[in-house]
Amino acid sequence: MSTAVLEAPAESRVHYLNSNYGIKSWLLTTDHKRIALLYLGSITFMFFIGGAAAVLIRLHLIEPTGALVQPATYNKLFTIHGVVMIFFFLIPSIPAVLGNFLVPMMVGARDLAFPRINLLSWYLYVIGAGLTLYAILTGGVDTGWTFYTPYSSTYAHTQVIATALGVFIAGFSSILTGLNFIVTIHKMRAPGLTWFRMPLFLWAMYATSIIQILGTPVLAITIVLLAAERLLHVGIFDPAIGGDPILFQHLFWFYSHPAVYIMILPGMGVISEIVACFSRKRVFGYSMVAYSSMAIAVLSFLVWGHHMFVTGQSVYAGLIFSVLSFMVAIPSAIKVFNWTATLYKGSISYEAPMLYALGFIGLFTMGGLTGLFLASLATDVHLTGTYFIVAHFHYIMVGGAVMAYLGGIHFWWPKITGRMYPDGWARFAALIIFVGFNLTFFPQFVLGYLGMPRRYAVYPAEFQVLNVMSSAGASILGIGYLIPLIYMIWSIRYGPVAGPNPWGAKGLEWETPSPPPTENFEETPVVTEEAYAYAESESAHG
Amino acid sequence: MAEMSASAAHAAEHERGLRHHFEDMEQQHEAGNLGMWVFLVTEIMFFGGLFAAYAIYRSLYLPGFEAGSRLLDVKLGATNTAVLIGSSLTMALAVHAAQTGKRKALVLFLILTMLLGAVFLGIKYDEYATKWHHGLVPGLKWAPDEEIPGNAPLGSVEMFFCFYFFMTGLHALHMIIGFGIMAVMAAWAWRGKFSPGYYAPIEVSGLYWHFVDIVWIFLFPLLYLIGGRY
Amino acid sequence: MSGHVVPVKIYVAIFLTLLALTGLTTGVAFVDLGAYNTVVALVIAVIKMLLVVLFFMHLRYVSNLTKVVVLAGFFWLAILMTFTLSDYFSRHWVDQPTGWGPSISAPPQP
Amino acid sequence: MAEPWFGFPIKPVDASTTASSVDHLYYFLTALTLFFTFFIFMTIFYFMVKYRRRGPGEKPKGTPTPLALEITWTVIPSILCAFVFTWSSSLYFRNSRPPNASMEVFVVGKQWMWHLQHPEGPREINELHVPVGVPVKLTMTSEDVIHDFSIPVFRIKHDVIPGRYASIWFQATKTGTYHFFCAQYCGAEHSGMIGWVYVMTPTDYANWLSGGGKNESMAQAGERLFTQLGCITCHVSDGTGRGPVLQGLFGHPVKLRSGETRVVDETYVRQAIVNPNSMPLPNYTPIMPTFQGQINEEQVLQLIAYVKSLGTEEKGKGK
Repeated sequence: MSTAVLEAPAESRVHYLNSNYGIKSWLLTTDHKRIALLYLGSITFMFFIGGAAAVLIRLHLIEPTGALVQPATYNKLFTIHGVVMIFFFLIPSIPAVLGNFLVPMMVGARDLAFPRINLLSWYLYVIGAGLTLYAILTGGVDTGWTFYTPYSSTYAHTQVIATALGVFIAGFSSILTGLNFIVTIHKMRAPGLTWFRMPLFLWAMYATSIIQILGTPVLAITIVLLAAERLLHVGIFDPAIGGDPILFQHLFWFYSHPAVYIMILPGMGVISEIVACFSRKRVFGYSMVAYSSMAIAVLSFLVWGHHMFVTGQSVYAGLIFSVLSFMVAIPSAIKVFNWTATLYKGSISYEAPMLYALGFIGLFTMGGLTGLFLASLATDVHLTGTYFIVAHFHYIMVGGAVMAYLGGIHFWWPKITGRMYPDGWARFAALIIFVGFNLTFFPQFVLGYLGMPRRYAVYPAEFQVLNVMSSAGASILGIGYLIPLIYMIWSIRYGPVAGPNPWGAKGLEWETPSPPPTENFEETPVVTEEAYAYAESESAHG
Repeated sequence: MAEMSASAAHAAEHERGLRHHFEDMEQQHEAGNLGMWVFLVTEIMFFGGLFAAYAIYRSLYLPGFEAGSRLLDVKLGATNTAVLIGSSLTMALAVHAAQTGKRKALVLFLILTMLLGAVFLGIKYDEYATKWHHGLVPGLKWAPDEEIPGNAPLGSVEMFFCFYFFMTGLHALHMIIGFGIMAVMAAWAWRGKFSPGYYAPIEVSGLYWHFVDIVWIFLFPLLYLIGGRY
Repeated sequence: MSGHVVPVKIYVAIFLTLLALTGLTTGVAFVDLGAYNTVVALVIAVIKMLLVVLFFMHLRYVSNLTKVVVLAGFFWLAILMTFTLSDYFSRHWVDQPTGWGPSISAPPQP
Repeated sequence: MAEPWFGFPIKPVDASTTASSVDHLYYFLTALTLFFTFFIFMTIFYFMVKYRRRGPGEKPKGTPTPLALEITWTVIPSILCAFVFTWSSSLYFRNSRPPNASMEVFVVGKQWMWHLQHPEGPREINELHVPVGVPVKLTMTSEDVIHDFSIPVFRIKHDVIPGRYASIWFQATKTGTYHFFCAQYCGAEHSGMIGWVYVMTPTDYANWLSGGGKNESMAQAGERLFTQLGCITCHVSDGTGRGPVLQGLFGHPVKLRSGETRVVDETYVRQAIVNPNSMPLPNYTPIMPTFQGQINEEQVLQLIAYVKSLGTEEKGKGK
């Protein structure tokens, strides 16, 4: 890296980080890059809260009789883990941090379409997170992140309303982010940046935003109805007046299934960027990958019933949801094949972001394929509600979304901070996380097949061996997550100066200095070529 | 390689109301308008969840829903529909006044819109009070002292009133928010913030107001009319 | 700025039409049409909505993109409705799979 | 309850007719998963080595995207998915259609225990005794929240939902003692809702049934309730009462006042007891009081058993 040359100008130059100082300049900022950093801080905080709960869960499960806490406390732990990780980490992670930072830069704009709404959405996130933390501190909540009625509406004696309200408010944060991205991508693209010249990250963010816009409001109304029912002791899910608990599940999963694509689609976008950059190739089948993002956005809304195969949903609805669930697997498969093919005849190097990306492809493949077990009716009956679900979900969410998030953070860190982190440590951490992850979650597939139900505070002794293995893996995984936290913070101060484009990457965000100036570009850029023009004589059609 | 365009000198002309990150008023206006429509789509889905639930329960508990519907006052419902349509007209005329640069007319129509909104909420309050009086409020005061038409099962009637209060309550909440927005718009208009070149906030607030009207256009038949009143 | 200015006359005409439709739908509610009462009420509501959306909200005069956005909203609402309702309507089709015999008896002795 | 593989638990015992057929599909899917995972891993690894960067300024040539390739890797997964879907769905359909002459057991879940009752009378808590080789139908409901009755060795489970009946069936193939679980989170002691299935030889089962002393059968208990609650005053067998005749009713279709036709099954009878006015009949005044809150789910089941014992038409006879 030829960073030494650029060192002097980077220090004296005015950029978004040093343009002004003080708490107010951050808390009242409308700069999308600063808001991204506000999100980065708050999301990391929530990640370690959810992570702490996970550590306690795994420690507790070392003993069949429960090593640590009472069952009631255990129930609160897994609920905290689920609620915090899903609503306050995974859903906002890539969109709110990387998306916020990169969408305006990738479209060649000075900011998102609605900067003040962007700031508002961060405040909504903080208020939602605050309410949820308040709920945790004042007795916790024990409904599971799924809030199934009538347990949540009538029988639970914990802070359901405060948590529900927190999720509700965070939902609006998510809606406003999606709204901002949709309008920005539609209306603020730089001259020459046609839809099929956009980086795939933008396609992924666009598809994600569609889901956020169309799905989240349904969760919001469902949660309002749940909270109202809890307050008034009567409501539309109440079996006493003929209410159907399964209706709650319909409405809940109408959002919450597409929501897993809110978590994974942005990750897929990140992977496309990284794989293209480090193999010096245009993403293989660019348009197929772009279309598959849109296909996922639409199909993801048609499959929610596969969470309800054993609830007493009609057999026919089950069949329809099953076949559609198989269909949503196809676009994901297309993406995996295309990423793999991108490597073909490339010039591949192995910096840390690439290791995360390759790890993602492998783990996502496994996570996706194990999803077939759950889309298929006959096997789902046996596997649903067991640790198989837990394993599958974590392969997609931790092996997929979190790996992509970390890969993306490593990839754009020099752009965000202007500094490089120690690549050796980063590669080491990637390896540790990969190994720790598989050790933690692979045994859970077997546990699920053996029939161990999820959300069990104590369990029959026959399941102990696999649980101990899983807990051992979790300790490795936990360390793996701490290493980047340390060297990333270190690098802000002591890392070598990165320069505008340390990876030799393509894309508008790399054509502006690192860290970028407040207005991103000195002049509005004009795009004259397709995305990922790495190779020498790119055959322009694909 | 992307080149830098030499022509983009956005700093030069800062029209009134143009925010710095947009290239021109056209782009800003279109972005704002699109943003509002996208927001309204989220509102469709928000109310949509309730409407879907309503459709399911109505099909399951038809007698109770019809009986509940017949306990509502169709005259008040129809009056409120007319009032809200009237407020939509004044809102549309307000946008018209903004487009043609008539400041006083703009303020007048905004205030008329608020007034009609207030009339709607007043009538709604009266209806709620009546329901309270007759013990038809699930959860808070459920002790119906009226005869249930058709001897329908009480549980299903209660379910109907759950929907009645959730749906009209959320609608009324939207009305109240709209009322606040109109107040701000009227104040800004009075101070002469808008011009034929810059009236996006009025237009966007109008979209919101009309949307709330549309929700009521559906609530009126679903709650008041299709109860077998013949 | 390129906002379309709609003549006041059209606004008033739409307003009067909406009032007339409100009267009509209220009147029809007192006539026995069987199941069609619901259909008529909803059709009139949809017509009223279209009038408001197309004229008061200027959807007639704006870009195709906005129209697509609105259509997407209704399309997704339709997804929510049809898929949820499909469960409820098909539950009774084979609630009990055929073949349950009288099962109050003791199991057959070997 | 696992079959160890070199001392390592990897597969649950299969103890029902359903289990092995589900396992075959499971093995196929596992093979599919392993194949594609290896394929992707190996391809990536091969490319990683073969096309590693050899110099800093290296610029690879672009490769075109052949449409045929894209179509191939879209079509092949689609065919595989269609195949698995067909296999799985036919299996699911088959498994949800039990053979005739099933024996029936009633299950009520409540926080945090399982109440099970045999028609002949014996009641159990967190235990289920069944004979081997006989199809058993479980009719299940909940007193409070959603539970889920799961028997891994039989590869079956179903949610147990308040206010309605769910049913599953199995035919055990191996005698032994196996776990059943609550597999839907239901509150503080969720993980304590575990019980045992005792699969016995028919002789042992017969002994067990008769060993409990003089048991009142469910139908008898239901008949006692029928008198106690005063149902008998209106539902008179000769048709002169204010309520419909119940003799020979079960399993027949009835026409409701709304024009809808419903078959009198467990769910119907339950609804008729707890919420009679929700489904008025054409020739009767809806005067029956609701029994919601006055009797518990187990008593409802006893009444159902009684109504059933008044005569059914054998629906499956023609098959």
